[in-house]
Amino acid sequence: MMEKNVLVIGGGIAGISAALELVECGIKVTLVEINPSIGGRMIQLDKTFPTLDCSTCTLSPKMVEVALNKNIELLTLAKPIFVEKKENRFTVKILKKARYVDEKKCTGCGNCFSGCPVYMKSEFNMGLGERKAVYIPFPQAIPNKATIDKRESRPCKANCIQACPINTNVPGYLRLIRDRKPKEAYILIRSTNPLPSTCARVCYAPCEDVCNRGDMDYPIAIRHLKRFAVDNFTIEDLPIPVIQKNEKKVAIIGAGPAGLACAHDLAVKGYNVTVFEAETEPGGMLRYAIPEYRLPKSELRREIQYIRKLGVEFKCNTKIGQDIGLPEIIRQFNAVFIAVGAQKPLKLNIEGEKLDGVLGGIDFLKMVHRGEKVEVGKRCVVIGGGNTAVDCARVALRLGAQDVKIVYRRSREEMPASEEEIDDLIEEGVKIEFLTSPKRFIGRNGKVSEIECVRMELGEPEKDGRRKPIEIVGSNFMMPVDTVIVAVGQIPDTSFIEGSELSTEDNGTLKVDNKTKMTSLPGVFAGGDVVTGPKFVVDAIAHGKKAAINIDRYLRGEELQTFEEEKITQKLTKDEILFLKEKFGRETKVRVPKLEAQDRKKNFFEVMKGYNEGEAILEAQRCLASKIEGCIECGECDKRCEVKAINHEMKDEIIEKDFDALIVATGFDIFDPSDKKEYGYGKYNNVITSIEFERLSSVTGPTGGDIVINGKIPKRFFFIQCVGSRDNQIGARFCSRVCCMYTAKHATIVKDRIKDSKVYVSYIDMRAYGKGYEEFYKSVQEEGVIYIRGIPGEVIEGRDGLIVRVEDILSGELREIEVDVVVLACGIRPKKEIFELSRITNLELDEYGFVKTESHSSSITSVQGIFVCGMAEGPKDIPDTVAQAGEAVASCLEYLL
Amino acid sequence: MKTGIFICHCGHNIKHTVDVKELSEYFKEIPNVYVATDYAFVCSEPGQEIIKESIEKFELDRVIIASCTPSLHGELFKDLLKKSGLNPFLLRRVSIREHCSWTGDDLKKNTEKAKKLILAGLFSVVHNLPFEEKVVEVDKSALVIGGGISGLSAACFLSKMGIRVYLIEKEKELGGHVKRLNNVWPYEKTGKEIVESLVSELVKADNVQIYTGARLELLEGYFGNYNVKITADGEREMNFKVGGVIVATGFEPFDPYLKPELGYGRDRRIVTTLEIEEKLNEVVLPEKPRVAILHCVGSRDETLGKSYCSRICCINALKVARMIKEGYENAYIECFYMDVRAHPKGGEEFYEETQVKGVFFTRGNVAEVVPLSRCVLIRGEDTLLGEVFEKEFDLVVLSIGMSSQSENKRLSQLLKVSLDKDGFFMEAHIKLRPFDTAVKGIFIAGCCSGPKDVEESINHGKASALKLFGMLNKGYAYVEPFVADVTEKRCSGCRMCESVCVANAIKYDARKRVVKVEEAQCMGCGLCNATCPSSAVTLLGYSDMILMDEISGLLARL
Amino acid sequence: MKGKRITKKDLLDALKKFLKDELALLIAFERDNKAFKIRAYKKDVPDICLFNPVYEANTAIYLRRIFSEDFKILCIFRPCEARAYVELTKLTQVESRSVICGSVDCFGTVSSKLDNIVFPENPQDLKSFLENSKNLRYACMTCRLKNGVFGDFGLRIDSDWNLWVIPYTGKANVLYELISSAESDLPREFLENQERNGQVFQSSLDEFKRDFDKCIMCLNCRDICPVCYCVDCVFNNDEYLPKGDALINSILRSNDAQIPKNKEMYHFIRMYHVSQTCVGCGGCEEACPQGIPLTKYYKGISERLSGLFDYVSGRDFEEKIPYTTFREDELPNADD
Amino acid sequence: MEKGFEIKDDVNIVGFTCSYCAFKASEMAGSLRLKYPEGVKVIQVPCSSRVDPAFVIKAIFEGADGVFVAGCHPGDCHFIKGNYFTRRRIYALKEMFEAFSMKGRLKLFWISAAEARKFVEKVTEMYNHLKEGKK
Repeated sequence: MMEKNVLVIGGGIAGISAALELVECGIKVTLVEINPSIGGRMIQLDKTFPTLDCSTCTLSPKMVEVALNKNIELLTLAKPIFVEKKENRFTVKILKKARYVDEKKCTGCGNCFSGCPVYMKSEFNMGLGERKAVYIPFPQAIPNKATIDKRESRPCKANCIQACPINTNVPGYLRLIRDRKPKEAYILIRSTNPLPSTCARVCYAPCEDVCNRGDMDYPIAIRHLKRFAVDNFTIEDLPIPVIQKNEKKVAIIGAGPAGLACAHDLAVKGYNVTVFEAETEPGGMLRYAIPEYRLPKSELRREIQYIRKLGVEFKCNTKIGQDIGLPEIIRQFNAVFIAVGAQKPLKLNIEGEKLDGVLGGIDFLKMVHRGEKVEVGKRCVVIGGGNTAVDCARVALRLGAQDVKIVYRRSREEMPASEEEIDDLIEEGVKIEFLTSPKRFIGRNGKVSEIECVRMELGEPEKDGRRKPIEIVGSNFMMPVDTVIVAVGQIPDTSFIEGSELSTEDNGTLKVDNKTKMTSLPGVFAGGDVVTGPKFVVDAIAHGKKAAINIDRYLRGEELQTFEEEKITQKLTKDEILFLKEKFGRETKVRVPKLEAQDRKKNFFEVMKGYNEGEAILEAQRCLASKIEGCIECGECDKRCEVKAINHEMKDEIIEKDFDALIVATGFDIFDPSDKKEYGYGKYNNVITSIEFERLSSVTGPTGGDIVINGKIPKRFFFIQCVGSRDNQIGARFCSRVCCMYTAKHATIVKDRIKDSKVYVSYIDMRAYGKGYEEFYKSVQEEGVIYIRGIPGEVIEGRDGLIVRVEDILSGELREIEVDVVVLACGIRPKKEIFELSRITNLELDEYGFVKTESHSSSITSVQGIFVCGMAEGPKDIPDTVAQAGEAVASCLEYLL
Repeated sequence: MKTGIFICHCGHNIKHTVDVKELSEYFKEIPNVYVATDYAFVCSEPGQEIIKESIEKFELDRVIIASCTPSLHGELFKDLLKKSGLNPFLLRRVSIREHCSWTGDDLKKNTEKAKKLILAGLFSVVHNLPFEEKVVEVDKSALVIGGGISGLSAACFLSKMGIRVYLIEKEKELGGHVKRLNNVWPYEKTGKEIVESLVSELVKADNVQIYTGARLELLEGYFGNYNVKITADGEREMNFKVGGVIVATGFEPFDPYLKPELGYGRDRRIVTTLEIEEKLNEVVLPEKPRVAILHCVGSRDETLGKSYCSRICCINALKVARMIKEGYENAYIECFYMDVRAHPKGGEEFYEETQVKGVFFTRGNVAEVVPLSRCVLIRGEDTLLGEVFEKEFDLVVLSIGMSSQSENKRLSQLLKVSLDKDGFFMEAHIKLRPFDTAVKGIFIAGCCSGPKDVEESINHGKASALKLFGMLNKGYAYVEPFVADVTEKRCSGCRMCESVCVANAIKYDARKRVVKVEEAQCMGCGLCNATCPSSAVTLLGYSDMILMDEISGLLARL
Repeated sequence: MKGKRITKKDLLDALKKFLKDELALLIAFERDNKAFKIRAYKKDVPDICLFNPVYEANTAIYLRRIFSEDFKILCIFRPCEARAYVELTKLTQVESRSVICGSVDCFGTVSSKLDNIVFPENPQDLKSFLENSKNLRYACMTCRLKNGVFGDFGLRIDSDWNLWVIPYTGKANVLYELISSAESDLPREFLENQERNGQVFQSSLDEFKRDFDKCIMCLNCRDICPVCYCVDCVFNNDEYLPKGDALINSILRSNDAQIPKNKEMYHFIRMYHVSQTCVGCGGCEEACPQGIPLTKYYKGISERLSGLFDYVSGRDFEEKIPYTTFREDELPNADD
Repeated sequence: MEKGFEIKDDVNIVGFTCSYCAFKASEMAGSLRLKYPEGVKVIQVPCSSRVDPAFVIKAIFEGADGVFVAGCHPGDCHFIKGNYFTRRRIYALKEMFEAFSMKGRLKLFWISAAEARKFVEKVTEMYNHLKEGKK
């Protein structure tokens, strides 16, 4: 015909029919729909009157036609925001909201749904059912692509994910805890962390340091919430994944956190993993260094037992370099991962260090945890400021030492141990001598009796940023002592590497390509403290996992993955903090329950007690990321998407185009019956609206089609007609034209689905005017639906169910009928977007908000070139809507001529 | 026959209960299978690339895609084959998702089932033929049957859009019943003016021929090529060729004689709403007339077999009541109704204003109207008060409903379009295709398919014309390749297929004593193929060979 | 219903007059000494045998594909042959305008394979002879439709043995008018219709397999069957009856390695094909070289299946074959 | 085709489903994840009236334990009158199978596009019934 294009606003049955008619006559069409999928209200219906055939089966072929037709440009999540008429063309600006999913790539497979932790009310099911933040509204959606629902801008930058060495999805599991789903939270944690119970107890929680909540008031107690998730899951219930075994063999030297993590990941990928461990039990520092009161050995054993179940073989009491040589391992295995940790204690190299009663820090802890008898005198001094020193001091205290002192050559700020540990230590009565350093140990008949110490002062910062301690000459003094523990750091024992091409850095750690975790020897990888020197458990795990990835790639002959530096974290800006403070107010951190100092000083009971559910939820609610409605960008969907269609950086875009004509088909909303107080909608939950009933009875609805209201199948129904129509009180004198028929349809659905159900319908005039409607109304009455002529006065709470008071005009008496469910046949209101649309197009609306037209069912509006069809022009049923869509297109063609 | 099999994981949807790897291994060894691979998303861009490359590399001449159900991505894969230089009909879709992976949990059994489903596809795809979608020339002209307002508005639209229109009307002049109405709600215009405005446009147009007093005698052919025979005013016979047909035969007012108890015809004071509108001034009424208006005369009436509601008579009765009220200031007007169906836009307000004007409404059905000398007695039962009543009136107006046009019976035989139980024409789909009929190219407009008011009839006419215009406008029409086809030398001429064919698409050639298929008319249901004992007629695309091999594929024990 | 009581002689005179027209032809039975033959009479008809007790084949098979329009072929057949003719006209396999076919009361037949059986001359003895003859064919023993009420006209014997000619369709006038005797009402006995019941066929797959074990798939039963009219039967080509490579291919594919292949399938499909039109004449059994009791199966199934639609093959020209028509509200519980 | 597989005594059912109603119902059964035995396999035909009794007979004698024909409810047929012919034809064929005491090996279902649950119930019921028979 002619190169014209027309904008159709609204993707319901009216818009779809109009679009298909236009394209049939050779007109280019742009169809704009505000929801993620077209289908409008009709797709929400279960059946259509009067033929009771399934609404989806009728509409979805038409929707597919729209999707496949090349001349229809379908814009979903879009609405016009600016319309300007120039002689007979319209320039229109269309706001297309970002879908955050690339429509070309996404195949609608639905893998991403399972990962998403955010549960939201499904608009498609009128809030009755749940959906995830990444979702497809209903199975037959067109376009059948996922949508991410980002309601508000994110108040936090999810620094915790960046800061955590293994990128645990912290906001994800906090949200699950908040939504009372601790089991799902554990599963989510476990998907990246093989030792969640250990980390929940000993991790230094870098995430808490960068938590944006911290910029506002207090950071979230993330580790303790992880502890809550772990307490709520028995690891024995964790199913073993189906592993497709392959025939490659990998050796792991050292069963510390790094070794265990690497073994776990490689076993899951199907490799035959053997772990060589010097000690009698696997666990490394976790087993032999970290005391019982911080990490109960039983927890550690259960987690290692799970790794054993994956098929990992542990060879204990085999020290590398002693019982078995490195070259021999390299020959027997396809790949090796060295993770022996850093267990050789550093010496002070001062006089008297060899005296009896002077012990290395790590050796002391190992002896205690091997169960050997360790003598600790009344006065015990620990040299050093790290976690090992703190552990030694508190263990010594528990072994009976009365007066325990820590000597540290710098000040409190520089102490590497964690703040919490230091506070607990002081609480337990251990004193700390800052800016003090031992010169020499003096012994009496071979046993140490006192230490000559000297005072220090802090000079310029050294290369690692900490200020250099300088002796104050002449400040020496004596400190009487029975036992001395030197915990000034450890270096890896790499004696076993002689004779191989491996080499060490000058600080004694193993040399390795930091980007790929591989040593100079191909196939031999290394990670954990042996490479970095003493660091935290979670860093070791991170190395283990990265090594596992590259070992897997190396053995499959693919080029290795390079791991760049961690991403930087961003602080909240001033005004963001102000905005958040006023929005969420102050929420103090929930105190972490702990054993009292004196109850824990004398024993090895676990200090930290976990949150109970109330506390956990209260604390988890403070997390900003999981406070907002909608997507919290936790990245779970991205991980699960095989075609990489998720793109969080997408932005809303404005599309400007010229059109020759517009067709408005924005459809309708249901009248909100809450302002009809007497019916108690919102007060009683068994008073529902007709569209909610529609979703309840639909196969794609929340209950899969079984009509269930708070857990029970109701037997007695009362349908009230003309709610919000023909009602002068609320100023809606018009008749909504469809409620009589859809209520009759609902009545038959109840009669079919629920045996011996009792159905009442109250009406003023039964308007069954269309083709086949009267016969349908007759058949409904024959099925035993009781029609009462009169409008109920009110709905009140009855003994068991609701009492509906209605004055039956025919019989003249007031009836009180007790029912289980009241369904309000709500009238029709124009879509709220119509008011904005009429503002930008100066379309004239009538007093109810329907588009004013020439006469009662024409499509010519007050603005030339803009046509209207469907419910936007006034209430009408589907056949009349389709007829009017045809008429609108016909008039539009005449106009375009 | 070089075949390629492409198995889709569909993410996890297939992979999680069907061992796709074992499938592709298994089919690699089947003799004529040149390539058998599996991929995560065969429907995605990369998936399609794999298929395109394999077709070109191995020069495949058959493709099997084992993935989701054929109704999804239908066009997508056809275009893909076209792009890779292979006829799109040489593709076979095997549904191993909706019909296999989603309906069972046991990996081993599902994989066996998938194997058999693909084997069925493999055995039968051999017989797929490289069809071409047939194109048929379409004549840009239309026949409009019925000169009422919907017929006129359809003709107006078509002629404006450049389609040649032949309009036939069985009466002497155009305008149908609307012409007799003197004021049409909500237009505030007389029926004559509305008809005049439509007719004047038509007469000006040069591509419209109007035949009054004309009847359709014969219609043959198929969409785009109908030849029509009509008789104009009794004898002149005309033949012409049209692309499509719009039926707009309108309705017949209900004949009140069918309800003798209402006493119509026995007394001047019992009239119908149509009559009162035409000759209100002629009727002599006393100074303070008592008028009764009876609703639903000839509608919602099981006994008369007219159980439908005529939709327009409630509003019409209100209009007549107000007309009388204007004429006679203090007339006492009482309406007897079951339900006042004032549903159109502004109808409810119209109903309220009528009550405000002093018209009384009594819910009850009138059993009998007895014309006496001094008054007309009405006997009925007031369902609100629940007792029988007798009331006296000076005038009784029967608000008559709409019956179907008696011509429809004859026309439906000619056009082979079925009628519904009330004698109105049946739409193809009551909801979504109210203008189409089951026969391609024949459309319906206005009251011929059911009661409608003036406004709706005009719009219906325009919309129906638009549908026809949409199909004529392209100038050509695709004909489905999957139609029946006769191998003449195998046909025994028993005409069993002809007698069962629902679309009358099979014609018997008496000379050669074999049947032939009218391709454009054939709907492709395959009934003839199943009826013919020797399968001489085959439904292309679903031939015996294809289905038989599919059966042996499903039951194969290799 | 009106008819004419005639003697055999009247009939022969009428037939002679009929044959005057050089386009006319008569097909009827002839008895020369012992043998009974189907013969066509062109110019003259010395004598015809009305009651032929010997069954060779269903004579209607020879009428198939007579399409020329300008002939007048008069046939006097037995009831099952006339019924077969009626079915063939429904299937437009015979140009009904040029064929007038009537049926004669039948007393049952004996297979033509048996010889040296001496049949009595006059009809009465012939009837009683056949009634208690043990050679009566199974088809005739179980036959319920022995009377000449089919086709265009009937030649019937009333209880005191006089011959009646009764026109059933307008075409019969071509013979009826030539008979001079007066028309009169038919005796009451002609009017009550024959009872229809009979013992319902019930068998099993094993019984079928046992009976059809010796079947060699020669397809004679198909070739001789009057209502098996396809010019190119599906069993001539490979999808239904695979031979050669197709046989090997289908054996490899399926689990049934029986040769000849698809035996049960062939018989079941043919039983279905003729389930409505079969007239139960037993012709198939006659033609079967292996002596398989085909009549029991084919006739049993066809009676049972056509009974569903209370259709009798060959009963009436207008009655459509059940598979080509339907009633909308029938068989409410046809589905499971 | 040597490396085949040997299926023990599993029950095989071949179903002919019309593409406008029954096949759509089987698709919907899939998308609703309704489970039914693996032995049930469907063939799509344009209308139930395309099913030639020869196919049913061939399927039964080529190893199918059961065959079903599923079409639209009478009156809803996309081809207006197709399923009326199916009804007569399959009803007669069932009678023939009954005559050979093979009752239950051929069934006829009327299933509309939305009756996915009914489709699953019917085929499962048929499967279980045949499974008893086979044991």
